[in-house]
Formats: sequence, structure tokens, C-alpha cells
Amino acid sequence: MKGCSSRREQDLSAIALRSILFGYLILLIILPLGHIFGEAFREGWSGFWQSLQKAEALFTLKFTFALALFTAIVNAIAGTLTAYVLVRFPVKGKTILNALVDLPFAIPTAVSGLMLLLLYGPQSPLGSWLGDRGIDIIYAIPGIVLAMIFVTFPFSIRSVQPLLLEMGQDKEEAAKTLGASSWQTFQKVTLPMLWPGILSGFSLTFSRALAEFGSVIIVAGNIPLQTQVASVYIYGEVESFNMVGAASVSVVLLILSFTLLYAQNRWLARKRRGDR
Amino acid sequence: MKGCSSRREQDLSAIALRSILFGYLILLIILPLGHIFGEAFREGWSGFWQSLQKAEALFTLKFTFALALFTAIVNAIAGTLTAYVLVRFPVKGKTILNALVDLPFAIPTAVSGLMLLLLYGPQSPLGSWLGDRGIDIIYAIPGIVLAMIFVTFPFSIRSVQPLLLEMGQDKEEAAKTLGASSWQTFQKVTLPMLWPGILSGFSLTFSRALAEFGSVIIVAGNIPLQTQVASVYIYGEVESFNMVGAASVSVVLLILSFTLLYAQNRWLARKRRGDR
Amino acid sequence: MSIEVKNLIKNFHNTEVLKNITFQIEEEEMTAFLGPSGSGKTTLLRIIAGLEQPSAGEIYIGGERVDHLPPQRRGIGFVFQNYALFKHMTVFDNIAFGLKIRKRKNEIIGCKVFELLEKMALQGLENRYPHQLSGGQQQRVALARALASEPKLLLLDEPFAAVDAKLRKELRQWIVKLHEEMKLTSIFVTHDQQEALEVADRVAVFNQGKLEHFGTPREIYHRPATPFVASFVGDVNYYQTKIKGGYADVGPIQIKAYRLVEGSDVEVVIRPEDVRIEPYHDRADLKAQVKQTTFLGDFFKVEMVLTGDKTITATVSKEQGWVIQPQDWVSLRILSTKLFTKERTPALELFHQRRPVEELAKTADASL
Amino acid sequence: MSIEVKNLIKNFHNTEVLKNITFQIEEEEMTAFLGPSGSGKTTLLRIIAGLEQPSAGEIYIGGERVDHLPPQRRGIGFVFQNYALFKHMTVFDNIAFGLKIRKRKNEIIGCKVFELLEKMALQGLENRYPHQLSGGQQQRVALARALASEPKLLLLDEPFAAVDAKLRKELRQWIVKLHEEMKLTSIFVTHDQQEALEVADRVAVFNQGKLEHFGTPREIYHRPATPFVASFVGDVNYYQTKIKGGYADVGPIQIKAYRLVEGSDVEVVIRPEDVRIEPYHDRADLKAQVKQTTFLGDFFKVEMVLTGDKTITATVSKEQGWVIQPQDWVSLRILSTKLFTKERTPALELFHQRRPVEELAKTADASL
Repeated sequence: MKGCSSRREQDLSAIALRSILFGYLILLIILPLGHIFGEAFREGWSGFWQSLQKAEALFTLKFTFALALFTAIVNAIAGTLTAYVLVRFPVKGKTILNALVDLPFAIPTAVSGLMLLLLYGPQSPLGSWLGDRGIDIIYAIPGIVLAMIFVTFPFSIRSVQPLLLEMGQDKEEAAKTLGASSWQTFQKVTLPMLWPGILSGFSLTFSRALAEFGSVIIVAGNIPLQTQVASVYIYGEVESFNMVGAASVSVVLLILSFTLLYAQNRWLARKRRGDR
Repeated sequence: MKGCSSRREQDLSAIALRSILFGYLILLIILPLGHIFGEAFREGWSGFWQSLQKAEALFTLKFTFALALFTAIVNAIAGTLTAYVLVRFPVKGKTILNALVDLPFAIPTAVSGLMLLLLYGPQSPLGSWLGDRGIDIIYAIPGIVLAMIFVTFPFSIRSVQPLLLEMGQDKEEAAKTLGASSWQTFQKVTLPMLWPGILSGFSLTFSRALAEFGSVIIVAGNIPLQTQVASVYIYGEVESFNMVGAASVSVVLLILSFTLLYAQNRWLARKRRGDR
Repeated sequence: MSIEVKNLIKNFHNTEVLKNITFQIEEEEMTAFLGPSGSGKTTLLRIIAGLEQPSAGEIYIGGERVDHLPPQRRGIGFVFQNYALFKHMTVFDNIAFGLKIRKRKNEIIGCKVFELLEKMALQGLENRYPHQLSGGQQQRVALARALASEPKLLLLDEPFAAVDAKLRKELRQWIVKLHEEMKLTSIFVTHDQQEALEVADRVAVFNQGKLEHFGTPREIYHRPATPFVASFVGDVNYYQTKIKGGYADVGPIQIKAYRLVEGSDVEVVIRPEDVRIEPYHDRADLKAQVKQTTFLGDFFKVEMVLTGDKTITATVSKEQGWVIQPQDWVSLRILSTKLFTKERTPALELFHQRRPVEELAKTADASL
Repeated sequence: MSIEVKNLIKNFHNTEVLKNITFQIEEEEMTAFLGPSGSGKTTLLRIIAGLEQPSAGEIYIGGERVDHLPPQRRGIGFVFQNYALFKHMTVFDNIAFGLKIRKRKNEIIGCKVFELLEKMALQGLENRYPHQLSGGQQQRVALARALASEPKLLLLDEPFAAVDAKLRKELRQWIVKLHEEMKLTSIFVTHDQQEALEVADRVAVFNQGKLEHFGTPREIYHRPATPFVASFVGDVNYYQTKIKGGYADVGPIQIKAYRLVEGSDVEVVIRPEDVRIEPYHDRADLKAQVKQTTFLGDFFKVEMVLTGDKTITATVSKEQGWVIQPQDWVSLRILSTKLFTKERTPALELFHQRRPVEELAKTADASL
């Protein structure tokens, strides 16, 4: 009987802690999240729909989606190769490279934008040289893509690297003793085991690129129907006090991000269950 | 002799791969980084110094630093407790909580700002209720802090959680069999082992809060000497084509971020060497 | 302190991890919980320590019921499998932890810790951190830490599993010595039958959550309660057969079986060292042909085929092993056999426990 | 295929991991690399497989020099300690991997894989993934995968380390059977002397990067080249002493030492099973008092103190063990001793290798 009461106490403190935790999360996350959906649908479904049918809104969503997808693909490939080289090859200066990889996360996004603006802008030698050849980077699509690639650079590497470290070399060595060449080993043994990391890096990169604001607004400006990405559009709508318009585009971005996050978690959980 | 030549080939391909990797990193990271330092010091040390002596620049740096520090402290405490509850207590709905924790990373920062604006803004019931009692959140310091806490919320939790999972319960159980109460166990055994995670979460939170742009510009607007954080200041300077001013404040932010990152890495590396 | 466990049951996710365990351990004895992985032995140790809650049953330490008490108040010392040393504390602080919690005076703590450091041959290492120690040293620190608060009962979870073979031997002797010197009651968990036989005063053999046998090493080895115990604590020749004409019928080996129903299933266990190989002579009851001999250091293993195709293995001294060659015909003498019925009755178990140790029948020693 | 290793050296970060290793393995033999962890045995196996590069020396497989060849072209099968199965492939695809790489026809692959599945008792598991298999099954898949391409040489890195005691025995027998059926040459690494003695035709004993002894299990056990080998492949009584008056002086035990310089250091090793315990009688050369007896299942360990305070351990049969009690005085007869000089000369080693197996001198068998 006494045993029961001591268990009871534990349960009570667990309930108290859970309540505090839930309360904190509700105030901080759930409540604001609910509110933005409320705002988007304040004028009902049709109001939401009309906001999205505006040419600028439609453009910005398609535009941002396409560029984010492109960024995610580029970084998935470059990031996987970089991680592989960092982990498996006896590269000198590995420590420095490893530190460099994380730099973009340590740089404020506004500063990242400024860095690209200064390097590729029309005032800089590189920018004007490119401009003379008809290649505009700043205030154009290449600049946005560069900014997106820059700020999301570490995601893919850091998703793939731990898998490579964890899996060790024994599976690759096994493939070699079975006669596989280096390329066959990479393709048939290493790569399939890296998929979870690559996909997770891909979806992190994609949703971050979808959301990028600071660097893009500085690099690409705010030209509707030309270089206006979704975050910048939302900011513009807020400035002109069109809250329903801002909230509607926000809701679309949120749904995209959450779906991706959810799909990835599900997929990883299934994968993990399978692996153990 | 043949053995030597096959080793030579490996070395060559390693060199080639390293060159490509270094090239990519230089174009993407080193070159832009160097350029921004060049811009900040284009008018020499005095130009850099003068830009920083401007009242608005000085204010924005101190202001951002103070708020970021406050945010990091709040999240280090709340995050550690949350992680502890999530890992060690038999909390129902753990999966949902765990997913909720990551939400702020999946929400575009501009949307985060909009969410807070809609919930606490003067048009909302909660905002006007608070406003009647003289508590202004939006366009004021509480709003900025809320935004910073919101966007950096997952860092501390996700830094502490893996340490808790990895250390297992045996050390805590050992403390208990030696007579320690739950609180003594947490304080003398668990907490000291969590320091690396707490510090790493702290510095991630701090440097991210220092850099925050999207959510703050929407929540706090752009009022010099009142609510203007550093990223917003940089954006303003770029808009008014004062590149040296923008670059100077950027350089200060960069140096702060890098120093923190470097100190943390050094500390963790020393710690890790000690632990193994 | 004596320990008593009564009708203990542990359910976990609807499976019975421990099934109605009852036994009693006398003061100053060293007991081994022996069994394969997943047999429930570690769970039982953790329940005794208070680190897990039983689903039903009673536990008494020194006559006092403890199953409602938290681990802090059971007066036990626990040595974890991976030592669970506090990585951020020096050896001194690790050992002193329990004493500091109890707010002992600094002089007393220092005195006690240095006494233990000396006892454990850890002098001079007090300012090291755990990662600077070898595996054996880490384990001795874990032991010292558990002993510092002078527990009534010492529990050790697979204390020898994480160290290599040579070191393991030293540690065993170490712990036996310590156990005797400090007059402790102790329990350790192991999956190594050699270890259990060598170190423990009493052995509890677990299988799939059931306590199959609880007894001294000699009882466990010579009069195992079940075929599982017989095969787990030593090598065996194992045969399944039926009672025919009052005998358990293992081809040429016929074992007199009293009081067993004709035609009922029996299991027969013969230890390889109870099979004597003798020069071949025509009139011998048992003849076999040697299939293979294997040199095992201080003895030989000889695999043979009996007339009628049953195989049997014997172990013999190296002097004899060297002269036996594959294809040789030999005569066999079986010194001792063990008989088990599938549906064991309590009567059989009682009988097993009452038999004298020295009994070694010529052909059939176990029978019902 | 025969294997020859000549003057092999491996340096790693300025330390010699392998020191001038030379030996030869005959066709169809099974060899064990035995030694404590860090003795270099696994490194040597990996160098033979081509997974690591030697710093100097030559390796021949079947007469062909291979040290410049990558692992793909050495015609070996390698079984990794943790199996290294491809987690994302089914059992079938794992086993077929090497054949697919070699672009064999699908029918041939299928035929070969199913043949191996049957041989390895893995029928019906071909569509499972590695995580759905038990440890023993995983290891058999790893074996089948290594054997599919019909290697000339099979290398196994601690093949029995990751499975529990009972399963280990089965796997050993399995591998021995396979080795014989498939007429393979194979090498396996182990730190368990029992395993090496039981399974291998020849044993190479490593210590700190040196090959201390290479020979059959009987040679290793009975005529160990060094004290290290003696103590690693069995229990020993070990004494350090000097030559006095033509005898190695171990208190009451005096061992005739020919050709050794008066006063030089010698090490004496006596195996516990070479110590016979006899009833006490006054005129016996050796008398001892029993300190402790330990029951070890099929035999007893008896620890004794000789006159003059040296301790000695004997193992005796259980029949004898039961009647020996602590404090008893007994007489001892020592059947065999081994003598080692600190600075071993080649002459001594040669002598060791030339001695006949059966030689069992009454008091001193090893001497120089």
C-alpha cells in the first residue's frame, strides 16, 4: 500500500511538470499559431482565397518555391560530397574546413546579404565585370539563389556527416573485400545508407530557403513580380497594414513547411524502426 | 614499388578533391567575408570608428547585445528544464511535445513576427487588454524579446536533450543508491554533466538572437534609438546606400559571433578530450 | 544482512519478466544470479535495489520489509555494469560522494576514503578523473564508492563482463577476498557459469523469468533441478527418450527408473567427465567408436558414436587423450546420469534436494 | 592456398605495431592469431587482407606476392567482427553482392546463393533484412557473403566475440565443419586461448607486436616459447629465481638446470594440472599446507603454501578434491616444469622446438 502512495507522488509531480511545460508551449507557440490561421480566414475562405489570387501573391509563392527547390537540390549534392570528403579522405586542414562549414550559421542573415551585395554588386569590380558581360547577380535571380545557398550551406553537410561517422568504414571495407571498386562501393553501399541524412538535409534546406528573408531583401530588393520572395511579400503587406494578405501567404508557407517536416519525421521514424 | 604508386594515386585524388572543396568554400564563404571587412575599413580605421560612434549605431549594438543576452539566459534555463522533463519523466503526449519544440525552426521568421504581431498587437483583444494596463508589447522591448525567445526556442532543448539521452540513467541511479535525493542527484550529478549542452545551447541562442531580423522588424518596427536592432539598422543603412556604416556594424556582429563560436568549440574540444 | 524475496512478480508490457520468485539468502553469503540474457536476473537485482518496482511480492532486507522504500533508504551498495562513475569528479570525490551526501565531517570523509583507496590498491590515484583510469581501476573505484557508506548489502550487476579474460580472474579473486574481509552479504549477476561456480556460496539459476534452481555450486552442478540447469552449468550429453520396461531407453545405455510410468517421456543428461573410456573388451556393456578427439589444454574432448548411432562425448586426461585415435573402438563406463521427467512434480524436486552429495551410482543415480 | 609472411613491419605514429613478423601457413590449415588486445593480431589480419598497408615486408598468397594489390584483387573472404552486413539489402542481396559485382548471370547467382543458404541453415530467410535476424544468423550471413565468391583464403576477425557463450560453442563447431568441407585455408583472430586451442590447427601467439610462438596447439601448450605464451594459454604457477649450484631455486622445488650460468636469472612455470597431490608422508620431497579449495564444476582448484612460504596451485579431479580440506598437510609431486632464461638465446628456442611431445620429466623437463 505504501508502495502505491510513493508512486502516486511521482505521478503528481510529473503531472505538475507536464502542465507547466504544456502551458509554456501553448503561450509561446500554440496560441500565436492559432491566431495567424484565424487572421488568414477572418474574412472566411473566400477572403483567404482572394488574397492568394492576387498576381503578386501568386507570383511570390511560385517564385519562392522554385528557387528553394533549386537551392535544396544544389546543396544536397554539394553537401553530400563535401561531407564524404571531410570524413573519408585524409584531407589536410580538416579542422579549418570543418569550422568554415559552420560559418554561414554564425553570420546574421542581413550581414550575409550585405556580403553578397558588396562582392557582386554593381559597385564592386567583380560585379561590374560580370555586369559588362550581361550577367546581373544583384537585384536578380542569381543573387537570390546565391543568398539561399549561402545561408543553408551547412544543413546538408551536417545531416550527412554524422551518418558517415557512425556507419564506420567496415561496410565499405567489406564491399572492397568482395571485389567492389571505389565507385561501386560508394554507389551501392555508402550512398544507400546516407539517404536518410541526404533527405533530412534536403528538407531542412528547402524549408529554410523558403523562409529566407534578411539576406534576400538586401540582395534582391523588393520588386513585385520580379524578385519578391514570400517573406519579403509578407513584410510588405504588414507595412501596408494588409494583415489578411500577409496572414494568407504565411499560412501557405506554414502548411508547406509543416507538411515537409511531418513527412520527413514519419519517414525517418519508419526508417529507424526498420534499422534496429 | 608498385605499392608506392598506388598510394600516390590516392594522394592525387585526395588533393584534387580537396582543391575543389577549398575552391567552393573560398568562392562561397571566404571571398564575401573578406570583402565585407574591406568595405568596413575602406575609409580606414577612422572611417570604421566614426561609423560606430554614430548614436544610432552605438545604441543598436548595445541594445541588441543586451536583449540577446537576456534571451539566451531565459532559454538556457527553460530549455534545460524542458529537455529534462521530456527525457526523464514519463510524460504523456511526449511525441507531440517533441514535435512542438521544433516548430519555431519550421516557421519563417517573418511569419513568426506576424504571429506575435497579430496576437499581441493593439488590434487584438489580448494586445488591447494589455495596452489598457499600460503594457505595450508590440513596437516595444517585450515584443522584441518575445520574438527572440520564440525563434531561438529549440536551440537549448536540442543541445541538452542528446546529452541526457546519451548519459543514460545509470549515473543518476548510482547517486540514488548512494543516498542522494532527487534534487541532490539533479544538482550534483545531472547538471554538471549537462554543462557542455547548456553552454552550447546558450551560445547558439545568443548568436542567433543577435542576428535576428525578420521577426523583429515586423514586431518592433524600425524606430532608431528605440527599437532598432542591429540587423534592422544594417538594412536601413543599405537602403540609404551607406555601405560603410552597414559594413562596420556587420563587422562588429561578425566578430562577436565568431568569437563566441570559437570559444565554444575550443571549450567543447577541451572538454571532450578530457572526457574520453 | 539476510535477504528474503517472497512471491515476487514483475510484469512489463503484459509479459511476465519475473514469475513468482521466492528465495532466501543468509547473512554474509555471496550469491550469484546466473542465467542467459533475458532471463530476468538483472531485473531482479534492480528490484532488490529499489531501482525498479515489482508488480507484486515482498522483499525483506535484514528482516525489514523494503519494497515500498526508495533506493536511498535501503542501505545497499550497487555496482553498475559499466561502473557509472561520475565523470566530472575525481576518484576522491566519487568515493566520497555518499559520505558528503550524508554530511559527514571532512576529516572522517578523508580518513574513510584513504582507507578504501588503500584497500583497493588505488593509492595515489585520488586526484585522477575516471577517464584517466584503466578498466580494472575504474571498477575498483566503483566498488570503493559503493562500499564507502558501509552498506548492509552489496549488489553487483555483471561485475566482470566489461573487462578482459586475464583481468577478470584477478577481479574475481579480489571480490572474493573483499567479501570475506568485510563480512558483506552480496549478490552478483552473471551469465558465465564458471564465474558463478567459482565465486559464489550459492547460485540462483534463472531461465525465462523463472528461478529454476537455488543451491550451492555443488548442488547446482551435481543435482541440477532441470535439464536447463544441467546444460547451463556444464557440458552435457543430452537425450530425449521414453521409459521402456522400467528403464530409460538411450539405445545401449539403459537407466533403471523407479516409480516412473511406462512409456512416459524422460530427459537424460550425462556429463562428459562422467563418461570413462576404457580399453576395448568384448564383454563390456557399452562400446563406442571414436569420431574425433580435440585437445583442450589440460584435457581432451573425445566424441564417439555408440552402437546404434547415438553420439556421446567424454572428457579425459591428456595422458589418456594422446593415445586415443579416431576410428578406435573403446569400452565406456558411465559413472553418473541424471534423469528428468517433462512434467516435474514437486516430489521430484524434493527428492533432488535431499540426495547426499557423495552419491555416485554406477549406472543410474537420478531416478524417481 | 598457402600464405607466407616475411619480415613484416607496421609502424603507426612512430610506434612499431608489428615487429618483424615471419611465418608460413600451409594449405587447408586453420590458423588462430591469439593475443591480448593491442598485441597487433587484428592489424596483421587486416594487412593480409589488404585493408591496411604494411610499412615493410612481403606477403605471398599461394606463392604470389600480394602486398602491392588492393583488397579487391587478393581473392580473400573477410568476416568482420561486427559482421558489417549491408543493412539496406536483404539476406539474398548481401550474399549475392560479390557475384553481382563480378557480373555473373542471374541464374548462376540464384543457384549459388541458395546453395549457401542451405549450407548455412538460413533457408527461408533470404528476403529478411539483417536487423530481422538473430546474432548467430547475422554471422552466418556474413560467412555466406564472404564465401560466395569462392575465396582462396578466409579471414575472420574475432568471429565469436559478439555472441554469447552457448551460441559461441555452436558457431565454433560450425566453422570447423565448414572449414573441413570446403577445404579452405583460414585465419581467425581471437583473444580466447580456449577457442584457439579447440578450433585451430596452428596457433600464432602475439604479444606487443611480436610473434612469440607459432605452432600446433599441443606445442603451444606443452612447450611454450616464452613465459608469456605459457601463462596466456593456460593457468600457471610462475616463479622468478636464480640458478644456484646447478639448480633453479624455487624454495623447496629444485630444478636441475644444465648449461646455465650460475647466478643467472630464470623464470619457472608450472601448470596447476602438473602438480599431483598425494597423501602426506614424512619422507616426501615436497610438502605443502592447503589454504583453500575451490569447486570448478568438473575439477577442483587447490591453493597451497609450500614450506618456505611460496604458494602453489594445483587442479585435481573432483573425487580427490572433495576429500582435501583447508589446513590439511599434503605431499606434492611435480610432473613437469618449464624453465626460461630472461635473455632467450636462439639455441634455447631451437631446443624447445626439438623436444619430443611425450617427454615428461619427473622434476625438470625444461632446462638449458
